[in-house]
Amino acid sequence: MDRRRFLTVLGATGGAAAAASACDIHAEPTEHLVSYTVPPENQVPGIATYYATTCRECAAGCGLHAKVREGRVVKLEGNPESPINQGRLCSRGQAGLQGLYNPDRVTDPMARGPNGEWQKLSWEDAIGRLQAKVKEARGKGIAFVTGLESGSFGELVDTWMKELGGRHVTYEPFAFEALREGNRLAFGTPAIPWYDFANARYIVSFGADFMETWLSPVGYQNGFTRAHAFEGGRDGSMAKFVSVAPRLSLTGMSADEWIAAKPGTEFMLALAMAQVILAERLAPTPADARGLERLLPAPQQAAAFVGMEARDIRRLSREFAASKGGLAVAGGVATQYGSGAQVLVASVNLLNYVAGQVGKTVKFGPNHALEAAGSFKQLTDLVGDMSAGKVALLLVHGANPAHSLPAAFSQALGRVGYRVSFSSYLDETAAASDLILPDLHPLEQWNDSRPRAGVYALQQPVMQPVFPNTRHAGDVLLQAAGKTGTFKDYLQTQWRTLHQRYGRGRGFDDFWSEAVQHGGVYADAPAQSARLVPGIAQLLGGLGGSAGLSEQHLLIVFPSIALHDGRGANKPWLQELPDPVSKITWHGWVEVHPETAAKSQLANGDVLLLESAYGTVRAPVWITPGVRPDVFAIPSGQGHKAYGRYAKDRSFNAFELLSDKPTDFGGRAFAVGVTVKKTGEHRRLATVEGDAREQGRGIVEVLPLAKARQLKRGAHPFAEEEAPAYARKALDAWAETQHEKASLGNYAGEHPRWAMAIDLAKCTGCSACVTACYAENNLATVGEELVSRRRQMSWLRIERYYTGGEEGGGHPVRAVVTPMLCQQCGNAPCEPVCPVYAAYHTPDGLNGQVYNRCVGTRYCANNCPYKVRYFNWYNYAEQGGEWESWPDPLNMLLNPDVTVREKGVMEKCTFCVQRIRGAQNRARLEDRNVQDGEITPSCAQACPSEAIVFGDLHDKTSRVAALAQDPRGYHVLAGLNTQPAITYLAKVVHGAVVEG
Amino acid sequence: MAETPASRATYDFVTRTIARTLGNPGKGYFALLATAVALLGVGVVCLLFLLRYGLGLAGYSHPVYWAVYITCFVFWVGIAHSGTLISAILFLFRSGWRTAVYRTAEAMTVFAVMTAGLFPLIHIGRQWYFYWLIPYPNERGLWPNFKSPLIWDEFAIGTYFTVSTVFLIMGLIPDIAAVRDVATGWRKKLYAITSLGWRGTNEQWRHYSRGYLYLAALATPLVLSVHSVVSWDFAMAIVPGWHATIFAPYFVAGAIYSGVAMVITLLVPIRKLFHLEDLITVHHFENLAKLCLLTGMIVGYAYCVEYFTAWFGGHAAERAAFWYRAFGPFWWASWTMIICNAFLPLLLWRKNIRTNIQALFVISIFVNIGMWFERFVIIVESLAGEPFERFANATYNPTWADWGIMAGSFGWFFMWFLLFVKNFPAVSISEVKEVLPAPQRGKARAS
Amino acid sequence: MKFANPLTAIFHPPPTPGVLAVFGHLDATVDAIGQLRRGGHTDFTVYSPIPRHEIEDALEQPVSPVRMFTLIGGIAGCAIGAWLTLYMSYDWPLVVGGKPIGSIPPYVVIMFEMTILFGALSTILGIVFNALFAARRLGTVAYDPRFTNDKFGIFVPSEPARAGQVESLLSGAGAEEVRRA
Amino acid sequence: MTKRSGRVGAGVAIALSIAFPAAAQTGQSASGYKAPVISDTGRLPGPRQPIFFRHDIHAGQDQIPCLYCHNTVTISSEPGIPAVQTCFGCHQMIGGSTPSHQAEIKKVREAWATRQPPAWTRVHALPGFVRFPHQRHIKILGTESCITCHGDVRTMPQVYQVATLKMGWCVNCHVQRNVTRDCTVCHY
Repeated sequence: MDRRRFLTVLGATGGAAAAASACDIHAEPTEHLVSYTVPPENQVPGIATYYATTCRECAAGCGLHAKVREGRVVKLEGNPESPINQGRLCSRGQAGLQGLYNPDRVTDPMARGPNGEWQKLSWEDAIGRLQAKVKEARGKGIAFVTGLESGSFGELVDTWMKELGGRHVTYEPFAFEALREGNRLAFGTPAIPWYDFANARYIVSFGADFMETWLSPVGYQNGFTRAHAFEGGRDGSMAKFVSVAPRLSLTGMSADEWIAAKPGTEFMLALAMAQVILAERLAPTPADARGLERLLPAPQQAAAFVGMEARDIRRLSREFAASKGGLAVAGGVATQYGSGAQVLVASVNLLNYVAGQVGKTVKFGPNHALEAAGSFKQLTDLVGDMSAGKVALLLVHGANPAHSLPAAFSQALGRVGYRVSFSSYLDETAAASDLILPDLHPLEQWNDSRPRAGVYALQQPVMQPVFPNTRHAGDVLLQAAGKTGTFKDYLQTQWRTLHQRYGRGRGFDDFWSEAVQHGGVYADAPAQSARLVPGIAQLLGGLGGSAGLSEQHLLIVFPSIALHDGRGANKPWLQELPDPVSKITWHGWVEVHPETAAKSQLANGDVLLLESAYGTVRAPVWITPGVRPDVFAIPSGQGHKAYGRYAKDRSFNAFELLSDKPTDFGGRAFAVGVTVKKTGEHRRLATVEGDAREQGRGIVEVLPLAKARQLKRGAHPFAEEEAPAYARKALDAWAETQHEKASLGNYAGEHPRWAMAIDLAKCTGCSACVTACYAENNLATVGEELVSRRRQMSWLRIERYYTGGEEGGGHPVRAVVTPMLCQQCGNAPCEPVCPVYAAYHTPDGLNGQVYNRCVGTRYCANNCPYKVRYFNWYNYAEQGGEWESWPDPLNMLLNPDVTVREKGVMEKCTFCVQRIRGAQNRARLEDRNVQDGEITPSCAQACPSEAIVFGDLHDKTSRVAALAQDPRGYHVLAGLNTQPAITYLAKVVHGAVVEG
Repeated sequence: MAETPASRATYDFVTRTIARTLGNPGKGYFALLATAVALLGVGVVCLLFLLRYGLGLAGYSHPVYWAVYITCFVFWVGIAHSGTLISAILFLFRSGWRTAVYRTAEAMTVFAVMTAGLFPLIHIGRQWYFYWLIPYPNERGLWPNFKSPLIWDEFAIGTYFTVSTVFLIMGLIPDIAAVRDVATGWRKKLYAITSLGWRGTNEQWRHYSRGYLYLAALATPLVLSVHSVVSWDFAMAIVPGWHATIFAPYFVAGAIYSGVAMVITLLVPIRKLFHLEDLITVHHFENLAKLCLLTGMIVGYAYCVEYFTAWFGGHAAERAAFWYRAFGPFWWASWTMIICNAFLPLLLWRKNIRTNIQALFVISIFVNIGMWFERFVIIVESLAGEPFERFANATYNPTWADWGIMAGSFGWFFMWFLLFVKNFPAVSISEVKEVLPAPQRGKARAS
Repeated sequence: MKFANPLTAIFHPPPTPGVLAVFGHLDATVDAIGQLRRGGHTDFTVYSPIPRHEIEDALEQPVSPVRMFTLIGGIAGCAIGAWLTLYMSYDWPLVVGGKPIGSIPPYVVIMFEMTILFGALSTILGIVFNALFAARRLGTVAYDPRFTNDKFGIFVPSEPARAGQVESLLSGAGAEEVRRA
Repeated sequence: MTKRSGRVGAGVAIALSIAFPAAAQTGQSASGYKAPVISDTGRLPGPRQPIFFRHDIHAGQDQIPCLYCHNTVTISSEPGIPAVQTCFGCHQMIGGSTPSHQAEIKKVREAWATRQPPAWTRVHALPGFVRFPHQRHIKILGTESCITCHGDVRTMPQVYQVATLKMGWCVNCHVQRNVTRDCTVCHY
């Protein structure tokens, strides 16, 4: 791959070279330096360049900054200018990199040979075949299935299909049909409004997993924490969050109150709340909704269905209205039980409406792009035509229905005359097609998208194509359609209309280059008013009796936060990312409530046979208090039959259990009745969870809001009082002399003390930081078998402890989370036990770990009370080795600034020391000191809820120094006198606190 | 040595009996030797795999960073302790019965230390850099960290190996001279060299016995220090279950306990193979059994104290650790250790068991097993039940790599030991003579 | 005139003329020693298979100088241990666990072990030096293999002229066998 | 395409400001140094390069400063090796005086024409786990200090390694200059 070699020019310290030499002191292999012929603009070897582009891993359309070193993208970070994600990025977004460098990408156009084997073609030949097929298929039925393409590419496909008389189906497995239908019912528009979490004061989520996969997770989580954090610029108050859902999802874990309503009855709760608000005149209800209370069920009616106390419903209603910033959202599982789910959405709309929030926290106008997405019904119709032989030519781009609609689509596919795929990977659909025209990866191509009205996000190629013989699908289509010019030209013509609207008198080129520079054009969409559809109340009120689902064992399929509908399954970072709730990696599981498990003597890892009317899967049990006893839940995303080495034949495909018929709102039912059998098999869960209970070790401290409000500055409710005053004085004096005796050589004089503050009132446990750490520090992914042996290398882990429930003395079940990483102790237990000084204390207060000095006695890891040191059991960098973590070209994403560790050495978090040194080098060049906030560790940078603050403790003006003095601050295991550099700020909850 | 009939209690008889052990020991011996070498082979193969692919082949998991290898290390160091105890401390106490058994014990010591010393090298991640632990001047200008208990270990074990080796050799010189004067052929040449020209003149004896005394005096504190240092590998750490002040005496007692048990395990077959019944008598075994009983009870006491302090100290993590020991997934290991080490030896209160060699043999084997599990319990269970970070604890499953190398260590030890007893006097000639009544003229007339 | 190689004088010294007596009994040996010393003999050699205090008493030898070796070795070892640890700590100061660069308590362990090590080694040195090399006229005096088994022996260097007298003295003391060397 | 930070721009500016006066001098061998004529290149120390580029002629005789070609050394951890463009910049004019020189320069022109840059053999290599920020060292020690580590290439027809570049060698200098020897300054 010559092109790549040009790009790894001067890669002496580059990832590849580092990987080759690992961290070993043997003589370096002879290296060759290949110079550029013409140096690329803006590229300085050894200095990263950042290009703005847009994330295409889901429909949210977050802004990206791609970090490019020596022509290679080495990291993806959020674009601070983007109104969608405010410079934050989730795990899936960051893992886009592994899609780009995926070793299983399709490198050349390929066609099926006579006996079904793949043959490589030249592009001319391939496009020729496409044109021929298009010609002969005209009139016989042409269909183009794409993912959600809200931008120019979608329009290109549309126009082309119109010309050909074909149809364009945009298919997203999770397309929120119920949301659109519910909005149509209530407001007469299928638009998906923008929910203003940031300014909400009281949030009720009816199943909506808005931190995981719901519409725009990063942006909504960011907004949520702004509202829900303790004193986010407010007078010590914080919004309350109530989660109404059958399982405690990641989103639910942040809730102050979890109401596990009977599945299918959520809408009754919403209606009852609306009823109370109306009846008691609690809110400035718009005129047209007044007096509807007669039509709505009263709390005492609803209570029985929902399975909760009427007075609780009243309480919720009053709190909701009193907050003057109520926001109720419906989605996720609650809107996916099947027919009738749109009713919940409508009811929730009604609730927001009567509370007078529509137009405030629920904003129509900046509508979400997903309103343009097709519905499941459109796909099933297509499938019908396909199996009826009415489709002669099927083109698929950016969608994989053969996985999300396994049986039906695959069968129908067989009846299609000719199948063309534009996929970059051999996924199930591509594998079943006749011709593959590999598209460029979104990071390699020009494109755009409109995540929400008013936001026009641009994609630009941030590096040369990794596989030079792949081609932009847009270019291919234009050529096939006999049009001139490249897709970039097409894109620019599209953008000329925007130029007229937002150009503000500048020339198009300036406008364009500025847009490229900022990652797009960000404007505000005009707000639209929404009026309640008359008669909706009657309709909803009438449904009262029919509430609730009858199934004995209801099985819920929820979208995995890492793998989503399965598109993440070929990325090792996402496979190895512990699920934020279950902490399981690399395989699926079925969530079972302890009572249910006890009834049928189930243990973690027992394999169950789940059988629905449509299919069966075998899933290992994971017992959790975070699910209703009468509900089973399994994640989507696994069970691929193809899609590359990381995804193929892994675990089970949840979609196989689901109906392939659309619901009455045109969507899909993600819940289904199942019968459950024990298979007698058992498997070891590849989990990173040890004990699910904290056992009162003071790792996660929680304060009730009332108490937190009373804390004065300087108060220290968590300060360790282990020694009497005189003893402490003596100890301090002793520590002082110790310090003096240690201030020699490099240690003499003034030094910074790098420190971190983590606000647990903000942390939601979404694990974006974990992936960020993998990306920044070249952490190896070790695979399922080694994770099940607890050999994962994740320097930063999110610990999730349950409180309440049976073991918690019958209190309501809750979950608390905390990021656990190296605490950079002042008196680090790991250091003195190292026989070779590989672990030692740096003058600037880090626990340095010198990889190339380490001999691997592992004494440090034994002596680390936080258990945040990780050992290289094998050589994960060995080319072609059994445990190779970066098969070519994945090794191109290695961070050139970080050593790739060798077999047999200990490794750990050092607050991204490479970033610290980089900033110090820059500051030195500019003859200044490092500014506060100049250094941001990878985890803090990614965190969607901005929970992590980094800085110098000795700089009294720094943010971290201030936070270290916060009364909520505490140190984990402070009783061991390790003097950690990380200050955790206690989580704050509405209501009572339950000890683990 | 009252038990030995006077007719046989002559210097000449002693010389001849012991010299005979250097002759052809018969099939049983070679069968044992072959087994030992085979085991060693297994270990070597496993080790090669370990070096090629990495420590991942062993059963380690995230919190359990030390396991079978360190267990074996401590086990073998422990074995090594009775030797010097018997030869040095009992020498200072002038207890006559030691003379018949101390040579075997000393040889065992040397080879046990040789075995133990291998494990720290095997268990580190980058075995090929083991020499970085040695303070030698290097281009990088780096030195080891003397604050690390591992470096203390290095010095303690190194010193112990050197001292016990020279101690063994010193003791051997007069005996080699003795066998030199009765041996023939190539052996004579070999012994002529290895005896360093010993002739037993008054000058030689004068310096020799003095020097031997001082060596014993130096070796005595050394014995106590070595296993204390080994125990500090754990006691200096903050891991609950390791961080205990009782560890040093507890480990030393345990070491001597296991050592004595191993001496019995070794003496019984040796005595049979080389027909030493006249020199090594039931009387010796009984004394060893008494030593076993004493140390065994100290160990039992230490177990009680451990659990008591854990409960009485009231530290949540400490309590959790010991609860995990007794009732966690490794309960079987803990209880094996307690039964084998604390209860079984109580049988030795009965004289008829102390004097029943078969019974002693069986008990000693159980004690060895128990002592191995003691180390396993302390090391693995304290780590696996990680009580501070609840989220980080995980179980541990050993693999073939663990067992293979452990087996290899036994092969390595027995190979050396068997070769030694075959080729050098396994019982001290001169010292056994010392406790015999010296030939007096009066006696000569009488006979 | 023939040149004499000095080394041969060291490695193959001419045998010392004298009388060798073999004793079967300890007390006889002790008597013989007593008579010899009364008879003014000082530099005779006594062989015994085991160290016996009776013989030592009869010879009234001074205490062996080996103990000085032990003492000096021990002190040297302790000093080396202290130097090693402290010098190496300060040569490249690295802080671990918030402890002082040179913290004595852990170094005591090293110092102790070094004391033992050097003490033991120099003791060996002392024994070897004294017993095996410093023993006068070793290898030149007559010897009998039985001395390491069950016989005691006395070798009295003497001019052939006076040999007879010595012989009679020894056999009188109860020597089983007396011969000239 | 544009970037987030203005660092690079600044860096280029620095590089040029140093480069221009130098460029003015090129050609005229004001220095006393006259590069020798090499008959037997086999004898020269150091690895043989695809193009026999003579530092002694460029840097020594013609006194082109190091930064003219290695222009990122002041702003980046990487000194950068010149692109073929840089060579061609001069050598489309300068064809070489002797046949041997012309032969080598021909290679440069071919490389430019075929867009096939030469694969230079690396002379000064550090292991992957050592960080050496060139810019900091140049900042402190000045642009003439290259010699300290790379030897006086102005007299080297073919570049070879003069300093061991081993840890002890680095530390030695750090100790003499009394700058930090903290491990994580270079190792991370």
